[in-house]
Amino acid sequence: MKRIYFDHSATTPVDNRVLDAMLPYFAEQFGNPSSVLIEEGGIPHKAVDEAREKIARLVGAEKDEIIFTASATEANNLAIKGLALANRDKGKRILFSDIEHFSIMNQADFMRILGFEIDFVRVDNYGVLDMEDLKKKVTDGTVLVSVMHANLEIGTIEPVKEIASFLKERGVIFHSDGAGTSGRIPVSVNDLGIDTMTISPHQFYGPKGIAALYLRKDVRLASIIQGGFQEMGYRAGTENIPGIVGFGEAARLAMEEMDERVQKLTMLGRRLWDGLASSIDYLHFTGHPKQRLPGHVSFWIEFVEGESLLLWLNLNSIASASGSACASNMMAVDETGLKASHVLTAVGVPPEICHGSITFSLGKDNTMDEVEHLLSVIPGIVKRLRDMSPLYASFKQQQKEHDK
Amino acid sequence: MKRIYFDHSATTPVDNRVLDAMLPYFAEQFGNPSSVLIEEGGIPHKAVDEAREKIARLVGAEKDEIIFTASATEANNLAIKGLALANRDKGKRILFSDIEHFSIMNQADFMRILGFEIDFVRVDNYGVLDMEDLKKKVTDGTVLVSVMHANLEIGTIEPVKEIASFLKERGVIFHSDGAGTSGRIPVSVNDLGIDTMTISPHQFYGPKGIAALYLRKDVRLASIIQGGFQEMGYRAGTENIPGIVGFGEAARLAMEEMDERVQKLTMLGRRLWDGLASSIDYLHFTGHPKQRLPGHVSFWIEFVEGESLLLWLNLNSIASASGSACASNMMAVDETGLKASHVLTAVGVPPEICHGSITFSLGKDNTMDEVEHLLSVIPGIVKRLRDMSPLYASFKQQQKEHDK
Amino acid sequence: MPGPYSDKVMDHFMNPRNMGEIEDADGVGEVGNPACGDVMKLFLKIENDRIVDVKFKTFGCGAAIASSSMTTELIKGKTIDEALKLSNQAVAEALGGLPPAKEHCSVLAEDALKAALEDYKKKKG
Amino acid sequence: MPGPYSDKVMDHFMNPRNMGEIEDADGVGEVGNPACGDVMKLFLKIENDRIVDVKFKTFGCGAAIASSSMTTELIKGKTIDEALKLSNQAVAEALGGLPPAKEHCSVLAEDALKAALEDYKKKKG
Ligand SMILES: Cc1ncc(COP(=O)(O)O)c(C=O)c1O
Ligand SMILES: Cc1ncc(COP(=O)(O)O)c(C=O)c1O
Repeated sequence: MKRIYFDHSATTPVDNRVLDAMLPYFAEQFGNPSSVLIEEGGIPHKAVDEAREKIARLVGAEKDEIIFTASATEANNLAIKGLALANRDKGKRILFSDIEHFSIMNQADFMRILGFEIDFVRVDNYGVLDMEDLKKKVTDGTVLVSVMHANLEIGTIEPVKEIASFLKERGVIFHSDGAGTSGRIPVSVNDLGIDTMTISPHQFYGPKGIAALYLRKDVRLASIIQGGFQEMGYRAGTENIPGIVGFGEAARLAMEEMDERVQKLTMLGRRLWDGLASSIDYLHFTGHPKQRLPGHVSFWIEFVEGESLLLWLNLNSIASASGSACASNMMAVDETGLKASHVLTAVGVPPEICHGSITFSLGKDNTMDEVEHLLSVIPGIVKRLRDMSPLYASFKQQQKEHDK
Repeated sequence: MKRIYFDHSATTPVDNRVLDAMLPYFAEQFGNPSSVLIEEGGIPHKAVDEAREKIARLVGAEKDEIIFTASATEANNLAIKGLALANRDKGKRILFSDIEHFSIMNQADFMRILGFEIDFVRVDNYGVLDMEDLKKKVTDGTVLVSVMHANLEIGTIEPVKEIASFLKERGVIFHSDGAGTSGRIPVSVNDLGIDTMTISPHQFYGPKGIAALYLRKDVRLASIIQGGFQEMGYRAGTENIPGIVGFGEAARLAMEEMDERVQKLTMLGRRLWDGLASSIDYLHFTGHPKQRLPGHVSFWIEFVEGESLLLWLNLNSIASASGSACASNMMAVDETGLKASHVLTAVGVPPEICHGSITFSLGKDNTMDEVEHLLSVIPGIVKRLRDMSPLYASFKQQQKEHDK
Repeated sequence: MPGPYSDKVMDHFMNPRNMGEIEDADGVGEVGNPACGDVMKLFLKIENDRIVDVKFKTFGCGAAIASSSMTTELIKGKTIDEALKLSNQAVAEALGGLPPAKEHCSVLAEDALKAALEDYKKKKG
Repeated sequence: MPGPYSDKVMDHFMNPRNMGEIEDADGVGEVGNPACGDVMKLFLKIENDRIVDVKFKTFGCGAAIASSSMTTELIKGKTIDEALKLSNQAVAEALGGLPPAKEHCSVLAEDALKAALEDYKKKKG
């Protein structure tokens, strides 16, 4: 059976139009853009320039506000480390939201070695940042705050504009990880009022191995990778030309097809949400019901373990993701890392029952038939797993006794 | 006229066999290798594994001693920062050779901010590390030494094995930047005895945007980019799958065709060297005459400015590189960065006359006809530029008076 | 499909052996690993010191389900003494190996078996 | 070919105007920028306060050669007063612009011209 890919939060396939744009830059226009004085360097140099322009346009920025990196992870590292180091005269205190991605969260130790202090801002049960908690925690000496634009595990879109406006008043620098939003929903860095934002093309049909950090003009940033004079000195290393060109083309297509894609995803997502709600009991949606990414449906099911559900969906040709500890730490070297997702814990799902979390993230090429197929197979899988579960058995037993 | 590419030190075209190997991983096998539980993740996961194996084999390492990065620059940054931070209990003193690439050199300021002390080890006029100076400068508290395997501007191959053996005795960690050697000449990390080595596939017909750091087992390394659990925790971020696959294939081909390539380059390089020596007066070769990269010929010419020579060669369809300050800093934002190459200065070329430096770096697909063509056009260009030079005029004048 | 699980694990995950409950079990063991969320329950029917029937119910990941299933196969028909000798390594091996992060699942299966035998001894007095 | 230099710069680099020396020049100016290694030498033939002939020799990069060449074109036939008003910006503009890192080359050309005129005045006494 043809695979049904509902895991666009993990990554997306490269659009064929994007790949076509990249192809000339491997074997033909292979030159080093730093070699501007020879013909071989000229065309790649221009290609990088044009791609930068397209990406800037996607998020409403200027061309020279875009810094290429190898991944969203690197962009997040450049933002946190680079902003903190370059502005450390302003303070040593950094705040992360409780639901940041690992590529923000796991910098905490390194930042502490550099002499910074990290504190965390709470979210509510929908995963929305708690503004009161933020206001309390932005004390004097706070130099930097990082709140992602949208969380890819639970789909919630954060009130970034409101946060930015508060932080601007307080003179605090604001980084937002836009890996889940830019290229997926309309993003305007000026409207949002952020200082830096991560942009990740493999989340919108662009290639892996390339990403960018938007850096507002006249915000100071230190580099974390030093060397040659590429990327205005913010990030050294010979450019990944095909990657950059593909990124640019993916950005152009995302902008051109944005409305169409969002509309379709909204519709498919709504059907999926409603279908699940009506066919599976003891199912709990995660994230905000309205302020969420289109085509993103996430939930956990009582008495169903996430990895098993994911494996059964996979056997039924459906690709999904699970925040289940077992699933997401599968490749850990040992079991010490087996913790329930910090995101689910942060939104108040009790750790002992959140192992059934599943995320369906739809993409531009999914169809209603695929959604209907998913809805037709999932109840059977859930039943099967519950029938195996000793927890469900005793719950049913209790229920029976209660009903008497 | 067909272009003649003699700038393989800057970058190389992707081999078509490499590109073919990469192609399935953009739009078809696009999955995220971290998603091991779904079918989409399985094949990319395996592909990364196999590529890692091929790269390990190229340098005689074990598979789990290879850490992927986005560039040689990043690998050099990971090595210096990561080794220094993870081993700072051993000391705070770091030594660089005087001719390291910018991606080592320009880390000095950052390392000083982290509390390290940087000192530099001299090279002789051939660019070979001065062992006596090294021995003098490895004092107590020296934690790390970085000496590149070969310099791509002057072609000299460093006595890395000798350096490694001395440093091992002294318990000092040794990083060697192999961007100029691995994939080009036979490299065995165990024979050399180094602790870490940078490997850069766009230097041997692999893609840009991907590189690796070899890390000897049980050498401690800190990460500089934190996030997910990729690369055994040493370097986070979703993997650049096509890049990694292409890197693996380029490594396999380099190993398979190594002897053939080296032999051809040695022969072409020798002809080019001899041809230049016999047809252009006041030409000075740079680097070591024997201990050098095959197919690499570098020199400077009195009374000829490098950028102008390079531009004229380019107009004659020949791509080369110049260490000329004007050429290599072309894209600087202003003229403050206009300094003669630190490499040429280090090998004793007087800064005021080293502006004529040119590097020809040949590749596997170059031909003897191309070499002969170069040799046929370069004397005319040199004459033309000298005729324009007021320096040459007064030199000739002096000579005439002297001869009288 | 290449994946972290062996074919054996996937087979037992998809077609678990001896899944269910024994109403009048002679020994029942229930163990759980709260860190990972797995819960295993093993039911034994014992006659003349021999395990004549065994069933399990498991809430857990693929490795947990496969480990439970494999354990029931390995002990069915065995004497109590023989069953007590079953190690988690044996379970993992019989499954063609488990990923490092999943080895605790076979430990859990061993623990469930021990708990059920304990329960049997206690009940027997 | 897209590159850092304008077509005008490349034209003057490839076909420099007024390259050479004037044996019996009325004014000669030689200036150099040791940081970059450019050296420019300008020869003027002056009659009735008017530049009737001009030649240059330059050791330097593309921008340096083009700036020298363009300067000779711009001042040929001009009076000394007119020539003294020539700014480096005018040279760069006439060349269709120079990359930021190369702007000093046009300054060098202006300096060479000033030096040559200075020399002329000195010689004239
Ligand atoms: C919100 C967010 N930021 C950053 C990342 C890191 O992206 P990458 O692994 O491509 O570097 C992810 C990955 O899924 C993410 O969800
Ligand atoms: C010796 C050496 N190391 C490192 C680098 C950096 O390589 P990249 O720009 O691909 O990161 C270079 C670049 O030419 C180099 O010559």
